[in-house]
Amino acid sequence: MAFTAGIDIGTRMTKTLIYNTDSKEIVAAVIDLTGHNLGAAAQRTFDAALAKAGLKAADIGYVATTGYGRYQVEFRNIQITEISCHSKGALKLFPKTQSVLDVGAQNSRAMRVAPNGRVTSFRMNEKCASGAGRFIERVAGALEIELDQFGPMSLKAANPQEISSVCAVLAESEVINHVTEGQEIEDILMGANNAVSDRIVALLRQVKVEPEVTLTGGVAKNAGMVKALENRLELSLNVSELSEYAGALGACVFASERLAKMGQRVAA
Amino acid sequence: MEQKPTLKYKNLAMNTQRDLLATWYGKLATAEETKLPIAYMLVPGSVSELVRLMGFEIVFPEINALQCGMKKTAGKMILKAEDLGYSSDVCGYVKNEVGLFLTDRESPTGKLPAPDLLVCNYVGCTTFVKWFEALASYYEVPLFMLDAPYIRGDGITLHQRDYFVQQLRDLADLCGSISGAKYDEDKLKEMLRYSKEAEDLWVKILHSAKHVPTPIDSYFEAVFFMSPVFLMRGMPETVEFYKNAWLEVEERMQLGIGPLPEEKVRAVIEGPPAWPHFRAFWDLFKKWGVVSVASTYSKVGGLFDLGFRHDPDHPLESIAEYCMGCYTNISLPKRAKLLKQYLEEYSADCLVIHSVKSCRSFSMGQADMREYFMHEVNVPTLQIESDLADPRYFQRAQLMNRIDAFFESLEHRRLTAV
Amino acid sequence: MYVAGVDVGSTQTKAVILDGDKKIVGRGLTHTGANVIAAAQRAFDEARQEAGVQQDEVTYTIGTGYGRYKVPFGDTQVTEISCHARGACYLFPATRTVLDIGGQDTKGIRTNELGEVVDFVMNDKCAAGTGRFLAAAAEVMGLTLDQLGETSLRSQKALRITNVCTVFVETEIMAQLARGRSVEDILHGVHNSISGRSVSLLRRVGLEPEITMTGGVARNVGMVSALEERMQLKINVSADSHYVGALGASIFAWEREFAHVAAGERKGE
Amino acid sequence: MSVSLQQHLQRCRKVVYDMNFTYVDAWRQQHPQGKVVGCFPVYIPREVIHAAGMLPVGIYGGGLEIEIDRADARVQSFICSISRSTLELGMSHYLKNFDAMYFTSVCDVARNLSGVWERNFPSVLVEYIHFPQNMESKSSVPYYSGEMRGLCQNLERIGNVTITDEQLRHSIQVYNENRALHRQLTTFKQENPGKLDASELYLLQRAGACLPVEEHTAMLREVLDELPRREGKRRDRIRVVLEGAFCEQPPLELIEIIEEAGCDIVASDFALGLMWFLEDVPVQGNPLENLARSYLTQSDYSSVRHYGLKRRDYSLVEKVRRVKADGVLFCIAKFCEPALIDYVTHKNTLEREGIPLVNFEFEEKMGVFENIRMQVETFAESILLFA
Ligand SMILES: Nc1ncnc2c1ncn2[C@@H]1O[C@H](COP(=O)(O)OP(=O)(O)O)[C@@H](O)[C@H]1O
Ligand SMILES: Nc1ncnc2c1ncn2[C@@H]1O[C@H](COP(=O)(O)OP(=O)(O)O)[C@@H](O)[C@H]1O
Ligand code: SF4
Ligand code: SF4
Ligand code: SF4
Repeated sequence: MAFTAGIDIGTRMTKTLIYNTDSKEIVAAVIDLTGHNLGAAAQRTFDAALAKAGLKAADIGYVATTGYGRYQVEFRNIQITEISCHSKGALKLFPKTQSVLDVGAQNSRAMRVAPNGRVTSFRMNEKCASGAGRFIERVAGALEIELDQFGPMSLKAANPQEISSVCAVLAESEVINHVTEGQEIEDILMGANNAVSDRIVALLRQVKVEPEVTLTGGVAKNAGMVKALENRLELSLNVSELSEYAGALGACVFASERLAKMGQRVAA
Repeated sequence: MEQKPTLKYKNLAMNTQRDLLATWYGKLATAEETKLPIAYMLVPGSVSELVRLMGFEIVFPEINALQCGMKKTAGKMILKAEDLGYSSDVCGYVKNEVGLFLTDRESPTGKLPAPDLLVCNYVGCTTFVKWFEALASYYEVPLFMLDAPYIRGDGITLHQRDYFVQQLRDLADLCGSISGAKYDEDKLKEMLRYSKEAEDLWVKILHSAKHVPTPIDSYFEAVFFMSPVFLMRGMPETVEFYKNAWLEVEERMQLGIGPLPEEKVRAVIEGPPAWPHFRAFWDLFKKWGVVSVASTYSKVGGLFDLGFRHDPDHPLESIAEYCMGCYTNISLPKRAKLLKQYLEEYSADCLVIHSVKSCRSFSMGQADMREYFMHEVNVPTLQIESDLADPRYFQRAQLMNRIDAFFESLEHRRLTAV
Repeated sequence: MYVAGVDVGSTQTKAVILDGDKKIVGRGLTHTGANVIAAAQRAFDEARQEAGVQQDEVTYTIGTGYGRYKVPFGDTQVTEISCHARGACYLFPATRTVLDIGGQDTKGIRTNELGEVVDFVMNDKCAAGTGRFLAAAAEVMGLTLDQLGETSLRSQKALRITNVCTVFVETEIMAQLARGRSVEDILHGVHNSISGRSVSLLRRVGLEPEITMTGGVARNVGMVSALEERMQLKINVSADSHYVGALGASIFAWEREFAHVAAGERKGE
Repeated sequence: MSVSLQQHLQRCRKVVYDMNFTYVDAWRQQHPQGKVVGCFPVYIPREVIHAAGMLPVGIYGGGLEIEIDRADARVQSFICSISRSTLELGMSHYLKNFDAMYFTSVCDVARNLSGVWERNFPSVLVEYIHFPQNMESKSSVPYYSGEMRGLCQNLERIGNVTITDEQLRHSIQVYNENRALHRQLTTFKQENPGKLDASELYLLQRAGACLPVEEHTAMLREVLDELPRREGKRRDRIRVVLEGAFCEQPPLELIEIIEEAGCDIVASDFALGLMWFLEDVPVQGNPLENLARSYLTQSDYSSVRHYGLKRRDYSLVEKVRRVKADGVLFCIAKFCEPALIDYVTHKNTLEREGIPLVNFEFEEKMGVFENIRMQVETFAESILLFA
């Protein structure tokens, strides 16, 4: 039996998956807050995943890291960017994927992928964090609601409010303004989803929308955002339970491919 | 606004301008059927007389952007262009035009024809060149680069003028080879006579703002007065329009009526308006009784108020001088001098600089100008930022904060001064 | 008879009550939070309590700050720019330049001897370089706002902080922490980055002494020191710095209410 | 004894990032009557300045070297960094030993900066060169040579010198030689990417903006001599053409990171104006007319020069093919409108031609490269991992 691991050290969350290359199954998944020490977060989630899978570090044939902290993991065999990994992961989850949207805490990325997982074109937000998950976190913070409730509550919006502020930070005061004007919380939440999704869709349009479109990253857990994106794109998005893990999954797949190649080399 | 029953010519200018433009847009809408050759050209330094003489009708992409801005469709066009890869920092006018290309030129003013010829009258704004190069790559039609040397120091030199005149001749040849029209200098002279006549009347209207209270707002209302002299020079209708417009202005002057019920602050305004939020933008000033007595934006189509007139006796030379002398083509120190002159001649209380994010042609250097006026000329100067086409850059609360604070302190200081 | 000024800021709401002699008799400070109206009331009540004054004894109230139109019991509004200038001149009469760094914007104001605004500029870039930026830095490092300043003062050498985006700076700080850089040096860098931008802003109105700093960030000793270092000038900071907006508003209120007195005083000056 | 490549590189690094311009002071010591002319990118006819016996010095902003203190008040935040930091160099007296500043019609920002300069530094000769944009008119050569004649007259005035045609011809010759070596060096990189890092090539070429041209020429000769003997690194990388950094320059670290992330930069437009002419400018005949004609007919393509008959996007495709690149990196200065507008035209054409591309924006003052690294890495991965 051969196992590979994919570790995605994000700015907010670190995700580790352990993958059985024979059965092509995920045998363990762990997610935890990243915190300050990127290397430690990787180690922590990796250890936890091993424990869950009942494996030892030596059982893992190949470790691929990705995400913001991909270089901070000493025991990696390779590091691959999130853009490549999310695309690969999305394809693994939904084999007909042609466009991928990965929305994390600070970064949003839009990719177009070829059937073999090659990224043919991509865009990401560079200058400003206003089109990413942190915007949502800030709004949630300002309204004092839990992130988990964001999606379900926003879906109840009858009359979404416009949030015009371009800044993730300044949006807070605008949100507060809406509250004092007596707007429903639900409407404001959906407004925030709309605002962020406008920016994400703009990214996606730049790489051209080709269905199927798969959404990955933590924001996929926000059902309101999914709906906002779907409305704008006028198509339905692939979202999986594992969307959040797509980066780590892609890393696992790359790791398995590399492992296989190494095996061939050894055999030959 | 107050309703004075005695106004005989109320809104005459606005309405006749609307009719004039409607006729023109009508012509454009049917251009493809009537096989009317179409040239795209820019407003500052436009050589519309020559190009019309040579059998073309003209589309002005800036006017498209202005119209799309005011009718609130520019935002959509800009997004289309950004989808193609244009950055959010690129001039909104450029993106609006690309957006129109991508949507088959359906505009709020009707369907616009595709160009047969692109005439890039490069008059100052370098973005013009990039803009027309981009259009040339989309439309794949000839691009004529009409290059106007930038004017600094003592004005236009002879070799600059010769360079330009030669290009005008080349342009006439190129136009003729497309449309089949012949260059008829007598006809051109006649057109320039109309141009000159319209320019005379237009200047009279601009100067009316020296009256206290001013009968017109030279920034916010100028848009209802300026299009004909910018876009349709060389035609008798345009002269007719200004005769009517003058009646309206004269009447307001006689009755002591201005654009606002009460004129509290007289401002000179620099920089183009925020078209997508034109009314809201104006309201921010109206609230404080601010009227614009002079603006540079109403001069982009020509600095006629400084005395320049098209000269029927020297047709090509005077067209050359017109182009090179445009506001966008004069150096920053000259621009500052002009503003200073306006402040004095129009007895203004303050200078307002509207800095447009995506238009560096205007905005680069405005912060330095502000410094100059505030600290060397000692004129209260307000600088605000938004955009002329992109609705996303208009942050009402922020603008209001600045505008309120500025006029509030102006008012306070007036109170304590007396 | 009393007058009040209420400054509804983006993060904090401040209230000041003046008596007929133009003396501060009460102050209130509260989180703005989601309900601006309630915050205004809370800050006002707190100030009334300190002063021992009933609501109806306060005869004129002026609202300022970004939520100025929301002060339910306010008689009128004045922008915070005018208020900060007036308040700063009240505390330090020789003030000619005011630097107000608040939660979401930074302002440079030039005033004359009457405390009137002669010129002002505001930051033109989102939340970059404002108090929020500092608050974000504090949050990433697990410090309270009160600790920010002192901690940064312990640094020997500032790190260069390059991000201006309040969100991206969090990542930059995390990266620096991960590289083992000290919290002190990072913070020093954060303060330098903001002081650089604030001084540029001030230069636009002209850096005429005396300079008075107002707004919540004036409470941050690290910021004050970074600014002084860069300008090579001393900055006036009062214990009431955070209240200057509200104070200015209350002075305007006082002038409305006791206009005759004010006029007399002006003539006397 | 020739100086080693390493020493040359060190020297280059020193002058390129010396914002106190000590090398200018040194030149002045040797040329007490000499004048120093600051040249804002992209292309300046340095021959004219050289012929007047003056030192043309490229001014490429302040990079990471200086703090922006005063210029922020004069240049809004939505304008490119090089304009701001260049103004800072002026306002904070880094350029106190410069007698003249030259700007050209590259964009609205550069143009207006010349006006700001005029106002703020009245004692400095400020020139603004309006290049002919009409590449086909028969009046273009007379126009542009007339403009250059004006430049000569002003230089003659401030330097109290006369500029003869002979001197101009000599200067053209000197710069022809220098540009030929630039071209050789570029070719060397294309043929031996492992022997010369892009950042090294950059320093060697960029130093040409600082040093007297004769000195730079001598240095390039020595370098070209030694390079073939250098140990090359073998590396698994893709070959890229880099576009968009013709005016504002990225920090050196960014160039290093691009190569680290898996790309060999085999062609770029860094400090393009120094190399400008694709062939030698004719030496015989009227020198100013020769310069003018060369500008119109044989200068390199650039977003800040109107293309005339030959479109830039086609030139780029040709270049990609010629240097056998795998793709194009658009490395564009933030807020640089000429590059940002052209990018789309280029992109459309590259996509049609099936040439991969990626784009990102930089600022001279940036210190965090995570996002760019990720984009470049992904780009390299998308080609390498799927080869
Ligand atoms: N339960 C949830 N409901 C809604 N949104 C969530 C939830 N969990 C995470 N998110 C969103 O996902 C973002 C984090 O995404 P993630 O992909 O983990 O980021 P990164 O990889 O940068 O750490 C948060 O900013 C938040 O907006
Ligand atoms: N005790 C403190 N120590 C240091 N800084 C503080 C303290 N309290 C508040 N601040 C700073 O002041 C900012 C709020 O300033 P304030 O003037 O109240 O802004 P606003 O008026 O926009 O709400 C906060 O973002 C924080 O950076
Ligand atoms: S607008 Fe807000 S989110 Fe965007 S760069 Fe500025 S601080 Fe960051
Ligand atoms: S940059 Fe300004 S002047 Fe130039 S085309 Fe755009 S809007 Fe017009
Ligand atoms: S970087 Fe671009 S916009 Fe800035 S001066 Fe240079 S060419 Fe102009």
